[in-house]
Amino acid sequence: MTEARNYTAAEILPILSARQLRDGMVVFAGVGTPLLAATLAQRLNCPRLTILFEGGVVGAFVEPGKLPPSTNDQRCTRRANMVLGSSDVLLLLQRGYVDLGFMGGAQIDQFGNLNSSFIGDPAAPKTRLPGTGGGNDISSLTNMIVAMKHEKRRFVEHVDFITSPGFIRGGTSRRDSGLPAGGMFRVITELAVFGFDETTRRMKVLALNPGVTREEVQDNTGFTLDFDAEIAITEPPTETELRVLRELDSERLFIA
Amino acid sequence: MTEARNYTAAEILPILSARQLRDGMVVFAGVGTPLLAATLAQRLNCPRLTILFEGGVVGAFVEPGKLPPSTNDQRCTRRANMVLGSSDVLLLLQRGYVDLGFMGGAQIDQFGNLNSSFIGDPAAPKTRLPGTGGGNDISSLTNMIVAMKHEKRRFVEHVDFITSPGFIRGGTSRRDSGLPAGGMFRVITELAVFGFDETTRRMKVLALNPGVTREEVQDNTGFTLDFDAEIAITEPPTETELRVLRELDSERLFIA
Amino acid sequence: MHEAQVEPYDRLREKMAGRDRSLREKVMSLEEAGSFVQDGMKVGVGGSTMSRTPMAMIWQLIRQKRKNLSCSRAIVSTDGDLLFGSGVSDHIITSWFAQGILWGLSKVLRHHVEKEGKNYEEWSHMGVGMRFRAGGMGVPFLPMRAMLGSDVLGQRPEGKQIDCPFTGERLLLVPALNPDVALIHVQRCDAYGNAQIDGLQFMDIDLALAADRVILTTERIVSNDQIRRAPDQTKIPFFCVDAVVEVPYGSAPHECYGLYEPMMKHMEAYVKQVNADPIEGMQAYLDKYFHGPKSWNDYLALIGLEELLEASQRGRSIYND
Amino acid sequence: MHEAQVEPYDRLREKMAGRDRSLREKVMSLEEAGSFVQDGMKVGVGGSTMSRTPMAMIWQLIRQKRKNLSCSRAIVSTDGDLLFGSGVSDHIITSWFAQGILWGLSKVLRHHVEKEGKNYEEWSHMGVGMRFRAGGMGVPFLPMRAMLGSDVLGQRPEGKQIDCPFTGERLLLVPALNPDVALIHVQRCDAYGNAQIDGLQFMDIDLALAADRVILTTERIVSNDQIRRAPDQTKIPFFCVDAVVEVPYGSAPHECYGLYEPMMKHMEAYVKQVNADPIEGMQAYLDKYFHGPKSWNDYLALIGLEELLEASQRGRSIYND
Repeated sequence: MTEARNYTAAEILPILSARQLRDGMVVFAGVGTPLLAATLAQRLNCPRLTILFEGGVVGAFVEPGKLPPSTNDQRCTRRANMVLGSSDVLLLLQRGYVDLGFMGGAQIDQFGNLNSSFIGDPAAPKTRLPGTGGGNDISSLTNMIVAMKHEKRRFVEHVDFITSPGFIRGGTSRRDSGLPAGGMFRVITELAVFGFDETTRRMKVLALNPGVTREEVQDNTGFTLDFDAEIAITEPPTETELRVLRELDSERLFIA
Repeated sequence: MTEARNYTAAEILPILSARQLRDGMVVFAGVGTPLLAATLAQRLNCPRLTILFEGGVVGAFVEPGKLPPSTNDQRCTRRANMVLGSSDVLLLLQRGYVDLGFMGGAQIDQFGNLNSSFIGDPAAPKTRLPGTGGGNDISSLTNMIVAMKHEKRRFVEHVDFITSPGFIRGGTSRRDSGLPAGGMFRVITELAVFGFDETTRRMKVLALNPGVTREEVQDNTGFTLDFDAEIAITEPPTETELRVLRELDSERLFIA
Repeated sequence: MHEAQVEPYDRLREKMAGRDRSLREKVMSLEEAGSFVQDGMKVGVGGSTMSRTPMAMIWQLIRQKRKNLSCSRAIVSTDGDLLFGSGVSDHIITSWFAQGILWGLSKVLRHHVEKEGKNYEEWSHMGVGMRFRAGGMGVPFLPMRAMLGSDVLGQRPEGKQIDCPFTGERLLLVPALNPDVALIHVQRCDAYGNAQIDGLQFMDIDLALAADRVILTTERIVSNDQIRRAPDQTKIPFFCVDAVVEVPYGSAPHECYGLYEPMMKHMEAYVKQVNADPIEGMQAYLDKYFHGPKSWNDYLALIGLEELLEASQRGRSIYND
Repeated sequence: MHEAQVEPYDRLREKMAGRDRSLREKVMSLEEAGSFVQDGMKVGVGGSTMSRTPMAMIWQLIRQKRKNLSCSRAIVSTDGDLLFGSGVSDHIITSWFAQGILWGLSKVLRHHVEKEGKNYEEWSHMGVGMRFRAGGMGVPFLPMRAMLGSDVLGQRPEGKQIDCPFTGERLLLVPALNPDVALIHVQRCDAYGNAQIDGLQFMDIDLALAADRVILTTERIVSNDQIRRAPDQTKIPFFCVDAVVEVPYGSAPHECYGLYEPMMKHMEAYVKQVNADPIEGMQAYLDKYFHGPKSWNDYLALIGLEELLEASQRGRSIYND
């Protein structure tokens, strides 16, 4: 990477993710970068963004410097419009009230499938990961934005295990599996912004982050990437974005 | 009937019904005589009787002189332990939390089936009755006590329409229909107290009300009644039972 | 004409995607809210029997002369008489339909079903509840164990009996009911539609989630700050709600929990009049109380201050302990 | 050994008929309540992640050296570490299992699943929720639209895919889960077990209805009069509850909504110690905090007054607006 930067990889993720949101949307957010990004968007240009949390929260405004350690803690209910049961908040996804799901990821593949369950054979796993939480439900029932670290071992051709479904094996395989709604919309990393081809459902580069080359993205990806005809260059984080982000996570729980 | 009585038919129903209840029971009561009888039992010898109402009430103590006009009115929630949704209170029956259901009846047959939907052909009814309400659910899911006026046209061999199932066509037909739990337990009228044969599931006389003869009961019944080997004679209402009952329904909504 | 068919999931999601679910104020008049209800729609009615009936909205629909509405409700009282008697509805889905247990059979129901061929579609109380709940959950059916073996089910080919794939037990699957619009009356909500409901909820929460549109009438509109101070008291979230109308005494002459009990003098006069003559008596009642008044407040004035005050005194007494 | 099998309805009703559901006081000690839990039982655990965890009851079961418990919970945090690490459980049903998102993977989970062959049975979050809900409703299954097409479902033959008899759509039926006993911690309840829950409910209400026994631990016991004054605030009815134990700070070092937030110093020291050595580190932690103390209050004293007060200050701040 050529130029000096005044921001870290952990900071650009929530900032670029926040830019994907539109005011008035209903967004189901996971803990960490998603929660941070959604809250950042509320503070910047989406004051009427409605954030849902798995713990059973509708329309919260998380307090700067008091980010919840999980989406099941009381801090998530700060200034919420409604608190309800965990199953009931998930059923809102199934009924269709949610515009966008927003998660982190450990391992993703060319079709946007996410693995957070097993490294290696599930019968005798090399590593037992924490599992899906609400991830499978969210990605099964609505459109998804995933924000994650960009490493070759994390961007693989096929995930070891489909915990949270993207487009499964591409084409119509998602709908054919009984998931007619939703699907992967965007993947945000410290290197680029990705979308998915309308037909093949394979991941493709929509925009490069400032100072990042095509080669750099491909070299850090475990499968051959498609590139859009017109590759945009993402605007770098603004001073405002960085200032508000750092206020929000003043404890530096997630952007350290 | 030989001797002069100091009580009316409308008064003996709740009193004899109340005697069927045991302290600590969980009872799902319909409006009118059932509500009155259950509340009477609470005031007499069942202080820990838990009364459920279809409107979504658990463990109410209805106020004397303020009987609710339906089981969906706020008066039903007086001193309740819990108020919940209508479907949720019915689901308590399905899960099995309720010992006894307690209803009135318009038309009953030899197997304890109740009709509150149609007189005549449902396709072109002579009379369209109000329908089941929670009656079908209660009688499908728990043991039942029915308190009703004893008339030949109300006690028929086969009801025109099974709104709330008793033992359907007798024998094992109730269980065979997919109703393994509950069934008719007692029928209380101004003439007698009835039970049901363990095998045939036909209605039989357990006890005659004071001053009532076998012939009188049979003459007012539209099918041939079985009589228990030992027919008891029910004790007449006590002064206490009558006094408390009249206090409860001082507006004389149901015992007029 | 109003056959119960389950909305395919694609269609359900498509309709939902078209709704504006953003955090926005949606306070309007009864007239404006009435335009959400079109002839022939499936209309879910909140409350039960004489409690939290969305009477002001029913009053409005009758004044607007809607036609062929298919209405569904937990339990139907005089609201059903009015829907049939005014001609706005020819199909009512419920488990019990009369004016009230105190008054025996409804001559209005009897006339319209026995003589006019209108359709009272009877399910068990739980059956109606599970149909709304399935609709609210976004599933095409829910399983239940009542109605089996009865003639009520015999009349309902829409329900399907299955042998449980897990236990082999006989079960009834009831189809999801997703009304085009729901009418719900609450004690309070904010301008966005976040609603608090005191006391009995009936089936209103499932109904609000199931419907494709929700018109909320409310005794009072409170600030969003007040809602956010007790988020665990919110029973209906704002994004389910499409219209908010402030209508004091909006259930009159029925009750609203904690605020007023039923206005019994009015109810008894009504019952006497319409049961004496379900056609002329009903028409006279509608002319006087529904078509005559210039406004909802004029309607309340006809019921009379005396009754309103007396019903309010009894209503708030629930909190006297 | 712990295969998911749906309780036949006859058996479910038989068990329920045997329960004393009468209105009676049931206040007892942790030790007495612990006797409701026998080796090999299915145990439902209330709360989620670090919130309203029934820690005092888990502490008790570990002290009583229960064995082979099959535990189920919305989301599992350090409670899962302790259940596996202490040997009381060899099977945990949940959707997410780690100490907390802040601390990455749980070395304790990894050791016991990767090396000791213990069973972490993974369902989606909604899958766990619908299993409890079906159990609470008294139906053998509920339909849902998630998990389809994923390897999570591939690992779960207990779930059955069907074509909807109404719409032809692909659906997943998840089997009812009726735990033998549920452990639930609440802010307050009365001596009969009528419970109020402030803020996040998680899956506790469905769990309480589904379980064959419920042990309620509570921050405080209030009068039945107080409960009856606001019956619409009761979340769990007394007849679901078999034991009531008053245990202040009963979720420590986890949080209890509105009363105390997680005790982070303690949590971080714990995580550091057990992830450094999931066997020795865990044993040392259990010896010091679980087996060592004479009473729950002694356990709290070990966590330290400083942490309790600081967590309480943060906990009640939710009501500062």
